[in-house]
Amino acid sequence: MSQVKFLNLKLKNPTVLASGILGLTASSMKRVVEFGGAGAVTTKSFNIEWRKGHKNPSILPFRHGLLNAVGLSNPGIDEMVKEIRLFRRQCDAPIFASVFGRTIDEFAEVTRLTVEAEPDLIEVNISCPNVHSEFGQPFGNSCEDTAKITEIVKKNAGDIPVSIKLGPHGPGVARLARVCEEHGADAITAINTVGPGMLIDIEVRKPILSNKTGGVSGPAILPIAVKSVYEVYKAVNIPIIGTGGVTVPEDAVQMILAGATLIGIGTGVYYQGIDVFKKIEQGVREYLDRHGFKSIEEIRGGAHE
Amino acid sequence: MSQVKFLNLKLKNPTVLASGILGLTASSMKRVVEFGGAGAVTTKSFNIEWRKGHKNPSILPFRHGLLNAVGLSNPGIDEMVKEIRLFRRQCDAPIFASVFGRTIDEFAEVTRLTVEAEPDLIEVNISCPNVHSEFGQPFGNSCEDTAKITEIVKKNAGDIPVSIKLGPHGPGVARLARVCEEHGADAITAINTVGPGMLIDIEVRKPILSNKTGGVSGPAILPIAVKSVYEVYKAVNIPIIGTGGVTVPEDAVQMILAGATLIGIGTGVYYQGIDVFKKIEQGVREYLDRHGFKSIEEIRGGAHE
Amino acid sequence: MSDLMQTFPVKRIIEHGPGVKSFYFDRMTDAVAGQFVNVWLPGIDEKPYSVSALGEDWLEISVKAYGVFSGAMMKLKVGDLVGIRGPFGKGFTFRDNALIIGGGIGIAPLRILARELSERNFRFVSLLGAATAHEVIFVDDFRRRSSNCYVTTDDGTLGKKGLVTDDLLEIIKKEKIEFVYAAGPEIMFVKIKELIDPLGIAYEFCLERYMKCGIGICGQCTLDGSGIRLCVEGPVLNQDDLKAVTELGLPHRDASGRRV
Amino acid sequence: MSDLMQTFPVKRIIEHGPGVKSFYFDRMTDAVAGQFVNVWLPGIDEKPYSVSALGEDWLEISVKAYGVFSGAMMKLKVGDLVGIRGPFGKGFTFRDNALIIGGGIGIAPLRILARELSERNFRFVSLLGAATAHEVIFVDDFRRRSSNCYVTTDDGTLGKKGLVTDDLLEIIKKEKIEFVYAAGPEIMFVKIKELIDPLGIAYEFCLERYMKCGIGICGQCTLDGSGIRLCVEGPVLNQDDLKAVTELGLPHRDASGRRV
Ligand SMILES: Cc1cc2nc3c(=O)[nH]c(=O)nc-3n(C[C@H](O)[C@H](O)[C@H](O)COP(=O)(O)OP(=O)(O)OC[C@H]3O[C@@H](n4cnc5c(N)ncnc54)[C@H](O)[C@@H]3O)c2cc1C
Ligand SMILES: Cc1cc2nc3c(=O)[nH]c(=O)nc-3n(C[C@H](O)[C@H](O)[C@H](O)COP(=O)(O)OP(=O)(O)OC[C@H]3O[C@@H](n4cnc5c(N)ncnc54)[C@H](O)[C@@H]3O)c2cc1C
Ligand SMILES: Cc1cc2nc3c(=O)[nH]c(=O)nc-3n(C[C@H](O)[C@H](O)[C@H](O)COP(=O)(O)O)c2cc1C
Ligand SMILES: Cc1cc2nc3c(=O)[nH]c(=O)nc-3n(C[C@H](O)[C@H](O)[C@H](O)COP(=O)(O)O)c2cc1C
Ligand code: FES
Ligand code: FES
Repeated sequence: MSQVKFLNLKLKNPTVLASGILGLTASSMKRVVEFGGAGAVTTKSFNIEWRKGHKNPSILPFRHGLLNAVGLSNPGIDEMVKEIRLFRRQCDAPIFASVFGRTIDEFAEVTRLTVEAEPDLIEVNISCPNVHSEFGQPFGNSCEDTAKITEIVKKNAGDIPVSIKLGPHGPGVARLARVCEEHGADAITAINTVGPGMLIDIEVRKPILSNKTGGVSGPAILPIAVKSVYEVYKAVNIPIIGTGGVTVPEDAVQMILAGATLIGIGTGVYYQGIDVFKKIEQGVREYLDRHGFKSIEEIRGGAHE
Repeated sequence: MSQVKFLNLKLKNPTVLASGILGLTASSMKRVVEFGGAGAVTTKSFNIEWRKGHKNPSILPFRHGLLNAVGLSNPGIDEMVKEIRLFRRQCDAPIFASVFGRTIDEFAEVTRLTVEAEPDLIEVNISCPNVHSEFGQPFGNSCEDTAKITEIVKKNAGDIPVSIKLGPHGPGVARLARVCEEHGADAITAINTVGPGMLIDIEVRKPILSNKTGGVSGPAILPIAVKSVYEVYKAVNIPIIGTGGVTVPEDAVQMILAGATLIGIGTGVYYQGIDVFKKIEQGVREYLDRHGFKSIEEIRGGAHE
Repeated sequence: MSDLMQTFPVKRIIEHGPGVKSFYFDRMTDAVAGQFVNVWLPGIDEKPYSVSALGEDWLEISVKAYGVFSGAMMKLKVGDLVGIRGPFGKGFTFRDNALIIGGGIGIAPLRILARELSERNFRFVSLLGAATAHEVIFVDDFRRRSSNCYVTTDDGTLGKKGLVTDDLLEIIKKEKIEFVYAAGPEIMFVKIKELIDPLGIAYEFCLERYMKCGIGICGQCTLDGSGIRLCVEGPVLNQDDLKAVTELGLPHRDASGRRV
Repeated sequence: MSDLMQTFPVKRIIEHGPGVKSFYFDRMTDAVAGQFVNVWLPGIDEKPYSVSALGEDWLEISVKAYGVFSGAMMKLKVGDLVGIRGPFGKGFTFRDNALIIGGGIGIAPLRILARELSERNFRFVSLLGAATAHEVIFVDDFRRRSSNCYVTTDDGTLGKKGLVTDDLLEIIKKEKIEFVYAAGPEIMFVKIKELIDPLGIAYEFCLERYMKCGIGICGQCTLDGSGIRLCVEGPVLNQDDLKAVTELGLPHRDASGRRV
């Protein structure tokens, strides 16, 4: 009863490893599926060239979530294509390749090269809030850039479906989602981290993250993620990977009621362990049972009625 | 040693009651000063006409803060002018009048009328995220509107200094702050609530707030508030009322290190009681003592060095 | 229980008569007499109601139909889900030789008080008034627990015809009353205060104001004069708390914050 | 202590010799042998270091100068503030009749292990190797606690000239060793594994990888083959954990995630 259809895919359950979490290697993602219970996995966002990212501290727990400025560190497309292929050989669960570019052309290029690895979905990260200083505002803060990137990625993705990953900022997530749908996106991933934020150590009197600022994830952002998914669901007809602050089954149910088809989980791994996927899948199943629902579809978007 | 100069004012300590919290009546604000220990108070945001606001639930605790959609309920300017005058007669602490308008002209009008109450500062709320549906996007999401409102409020405020209250959204808080400074603002209040967010009750399967969405305040938003103050401090030379998520003295010290002159506290009243101001003032003083600082000025903006 | 919103099914309903009902839920919280919970009817509104009784495993609130919200409460059926958060506020203190004065649905928070007093073996007398017989809710309960129980109704359908304040001074004298508890309409407090302030008897009143947050931050329920927040420092206030309050019996603030 | 960043002043520094130092802090946390803390030097970087000893009121880490970060550590002075969070990871289990093999600064986590074993009255033998005498840190401590202590140095300035693995099999046989602990350079693990796997002796190695988060989410420290996160399921791994690992002794991932 946890089975879920998403585009042309069938997932054992609606949980997906979010991008940036344990998504660097085939072995790591395989463990997230086999031991952790994820229905699908998303790779760390990658680009043509490898990037070192920011120095540590780059990931910082605070009382209500995490602050991170990893700086889109990644081993580059060649390495990632290898890992995606390896994963596909060893594991049944769908794998979503998360890509980013520093220019619109780079989005095209990285998509073209990623297609060779035959991921089940290409997730396009246009909303990372940590890269301002280097790239200016995220592309996802502009409707025009979002339209252009969606179009060009779709053109290069061939048969592979494309999800655009949006943040809660900019001109409004619902408006952006509509732009994505109009330009051919097959799905929306919402949301990326919130903020960014900063924490200052009051003894050394300096920002703690090496990048000074970082995106907020985890429990603190759940309401903003639920609201984003709710608005996107009203705005478009394509499915949504609802992501942000999900750590317990009740959070996932909120996401589904808001309209999510899949549930992205990142920081939940920190709060609940790697088997957070399994725990959430079980909890959602128990919720459906208790209320006499036969499938997740029956409650999807239920908060809109 | 907690004394602080802010514009033409001297405050006993740098804590300020944030707008929307216990700021409806002279008696309530007086208690916040006398029993609570606040250095200054801000009224609930008001407008020419009274507004009922949204139905309950309009203020909702969640695990990491509050979600609120009060809907700018207020008794209208006549009642508020009376309360401000009453407060001024009974209490030494400065009082900041928070005003809003539904049109740019209304901002002028409400300012003109507010001047009669002789508040110590007029805080201009252009960033309330709860009123989209009625007013469209907050004015504070547009640099042009922000410029126009700042200009027109300043023109009508006479000798009374003006602080523009910004949110973390829109074109970037630093850019907006610069626009405010260029158009004559005397101070910046940063930030308003974040999001908005939504929480769904999974048993009745409906959004809980009557307005469905509400702004996030409290501990969850501290990193975003600290970051906003940090960026504003870099961008402008006018003083900052750093607001957002401050509940303990360490949070206030972070704000001061980021560059705040005053510390706005709202949701902290829920977490720490009405004497949160006193507790924070004492804690900040102890911090200064422990590190051998003689005044708050010595550490203001210290995280920038 | 907590400040966070949770929903619970209605387990049982007692109809006392037209427009007056008690609702039962699984006991989701502790509470002391005078404390209240915020009740959310999804899609309608959220309002405060006193906890009127607590059993081993149940919690009771008692509601009188006035307007939109309480009217909607009357339509609740067993099994319906209701949001409840709390308990909020500060309750009554426990005193010996007290008089409990309840007016109309104000009897609700006094029912749990009566139980708490009798559990402590404190002697007390009850004086209950309402518009009509069925509005004197749980009168048998008060009769059983009180050393004496006086009843008045506006229409004379139960007890003496008249107001609770009619024979107040005589009852105080006769019953050797040392402390007064009261809950009911504001005008009743004004009258009681007038009558007993000269005697120097201490008292606690359970007040009502329009509330929004219930957690002491919106300022909606603060009382003029003292700035006390009824949802946190109240709803039970004593004679000292009330000294500074300048608005007793005057128009209250509505949802906008205006006095109406 | 916790995962949250806090800063602490350096209380004391011991210089073992050029480029090898131990740093002392007020004890801000419990820790077991093998666990590590993340050390933040503001403005520079944050890296993992094993807790090398714990006293009633102090915590020790021991550092060898390699590159930028450990180089900066060498410049720390008493009173300097250092960010510390943790402890992270899973430590050693406690076994009787064990051999403790330490290579270079890998001796650090074994110092606290030796203490924990001797507190439990377990018999153990130490086998410590390093480039030169002063890098065999706290050798007296090991000599005192172990039933026997073998030392090798590359340059022969202390103990026998050579590598720890030279006489490993003889020592195991002679000392009737039933369990092996090791910490040190990866090449040492490869060698030890080759030598003792055929004997069927159980073991635990304390590994190192480039780390970012320390809390099991970034994936930077996962091991190929098993997907195990060294910062959570390690850094101490046993022979079973290592079976699935395909990258022992191979190039590790750097900050970008590439193998270099
Ligand atoms: C701390 C606290 C505890 C409360 N406990 C209870 C309780 O146990 N039981 C209960 O029924 N109510 C209780 N109330 C009142 C309750 O919260 C609502 O105000 C009441 O149910 C009316 O709501 P409504 O929306 O139906 O009426 P509205 O639409 O708000 O009012 C309709 C009309 O009735 C009048 N009215 C409303 N309430 C009263 C009243 N109590 N007396 C006289 N006139 C009134 C109004 O002035 C208005 O004219 C309590 C209130 C507070 C603040
Ligand atoms: C769980 C864990 C525990 C650790 N405990 C300790 C400890 O107790 N004491 C300690 O000094 N270090 C320890 N380290 C290593 C430490 O985190 C740093 O990697 C080390 O200090 C080098 O950092 P650097 O920036 O100075 O060198 P880098 O600039 O990263 O490296 C400079 C050069 O030295 C080489 N190098 C780095 N470290 C080693 C090494 N350990 N052996 C051989 N060559 C190396 C690198 O490959 C590179 O060529 C531990 C690491 C982990 C993961
Ligand atoms: C450490 C870390 C690294 C992340 N890296 C990426 C990334 O590379 N690409 C991306 O699209 N999102 C990235 N994210 C965002 C997450 O995928 C997710 O959208 C966000 O964290 C909200 O979900 P959560 O609260 O479940 O973590 C990262 C998040 C964290 C915490
Ligand atoms: C219940 C509530 C009502 C608020 N009403 C207003 C308001 O009327 N005007 C305004 O400018 N800000 C309003 N705010 C925002 C606060 O002034 C403050 O900017 C924000 O809550 C962040 O600070 P905090 O985390 O200390 O509460 C309100 C916040 C809350 C929680
Ligand atoms: S109801 Fe909000 S302060 Fe009392
Ligand atoms: S260092 Fe991040 S998972 Fe281990």
